[in-house]
Amino acid sequence: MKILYFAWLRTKTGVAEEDVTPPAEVGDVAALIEWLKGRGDGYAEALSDLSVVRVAVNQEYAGLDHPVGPDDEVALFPPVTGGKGR
Amino acid sequence: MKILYFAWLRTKTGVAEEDVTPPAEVGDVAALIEWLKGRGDGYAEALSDLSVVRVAVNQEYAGLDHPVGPDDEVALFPPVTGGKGR
Amino acid sequence: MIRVQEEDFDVGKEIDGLAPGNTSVGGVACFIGVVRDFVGDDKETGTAVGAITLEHYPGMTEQKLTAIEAEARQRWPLDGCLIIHRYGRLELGDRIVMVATAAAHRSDALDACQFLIDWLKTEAPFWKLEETETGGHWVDARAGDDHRAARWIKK
Amino acid sequence: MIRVQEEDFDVGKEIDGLAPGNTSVGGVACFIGVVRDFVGDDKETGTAVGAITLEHYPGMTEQKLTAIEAEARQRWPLDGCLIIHRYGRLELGDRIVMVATAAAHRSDALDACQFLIDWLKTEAPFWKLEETETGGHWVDARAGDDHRAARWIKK
Repeated sequence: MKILYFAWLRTKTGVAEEDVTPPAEVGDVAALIEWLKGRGDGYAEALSDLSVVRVAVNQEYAGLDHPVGPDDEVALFPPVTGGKGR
Repeated sequence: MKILYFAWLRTKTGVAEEDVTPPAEVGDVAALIEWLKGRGDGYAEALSDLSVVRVAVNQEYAGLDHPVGPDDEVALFPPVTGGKGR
Repeated sequence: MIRVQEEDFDVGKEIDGLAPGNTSVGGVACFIGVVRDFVGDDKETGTAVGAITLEHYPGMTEQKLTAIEAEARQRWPLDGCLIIHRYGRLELGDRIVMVATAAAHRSDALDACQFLIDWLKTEAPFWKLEETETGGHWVDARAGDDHRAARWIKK
Repeated sequence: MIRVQEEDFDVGKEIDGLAPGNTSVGGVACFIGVVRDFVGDDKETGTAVGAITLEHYPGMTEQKLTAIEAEARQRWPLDGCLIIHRYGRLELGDRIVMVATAAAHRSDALDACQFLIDWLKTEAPFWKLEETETGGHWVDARAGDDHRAARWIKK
């Protein structure tokens, strides 16, 4: 499974992109995030407040209950701020 | 008094601009228009339907009861259609 | 800034000149009106049009455009505001009018731009003669533009 | 048409290329977002900003922009539609984004342009890092843009 991190999630995890193989019982986004938090302090910190984390599965916005599998591309990022700062 | 005609009011009267000296009792736009209608068939036709005639006195939109005097510039024209035709 | 002119203008250059060197600008909105080949709701049911001729009231036009710009600047905090309106004979595809606004926040620039073009169409003393197959016709005013402009009347 | 690129673009040329030779176009609306020197409601109370860096999600960005354009074309009869979004490091006054629409009627061009820029800001996967006196800061999302975009949700 390919995981992408953007913006401050990337700076906190220290990783832009990685291939991971979570155990079979990790079947949805929520479980995946829980599992990723165990990968290190930076991950735990980046994913501690899910109200400011957005998810895309295969480049489509997805909720915490969205299923994930070995061939998926899962991206984790903050709410988009393309033109923000007003 | 200077009178200006625009668009089809100009083509109907055959005049773009003229200096006129109406009698002293012509004190407002309504009276002026009545008086102008007596100047010829083209004028009478151009000014027959006041619902499609707009007036500016000294380059400000004005109503039929707006006073007019010898030093005024009075323009008669259709409703504006700068970008119309949709 | 307002300009009433017979000549065409350069859109990119005009936008660049809106608020040169002012780095508080966060957004620029712009509308350009162009001579279209038909009158009516759509091309199928409408009347074919060739060139147009725009007549205006020199003096009053400049005054009205200046007043419309002042009103926009009073309603929205603008860093730049430009109205250019052409007159005379214009061919299909020719630019007729350009409105551009610059502001710190995009909503101010966009709203002011809409306001300016809506008011321009109902307040500025321009009259359009359309060349169709049956000759030149002065365009009648329509209620639609008044309704659009009426959105901006303060309650 | 959508483009995601690091390089700047030429506004006048892009507008001219929206619907070349299509004389059914009566109006072109355009919005350009620019790097501004402050964050907040106004310059006095806001925080000074230098350059910004825009990060995006290659692949998903193009897909989202394409979907937003398709949605606009479905809602309004457009003769031309363009979204250009830059990424990378941008200095004060640099252009960030351009949205342009061409339509027979001005209201369609203006409404579609507003819709596109409002949705772009909430849907397109871009994140902004601002350089201030205290270093680089990732910008937080704010409720305002979501509210603006929510105007377009069909009831």
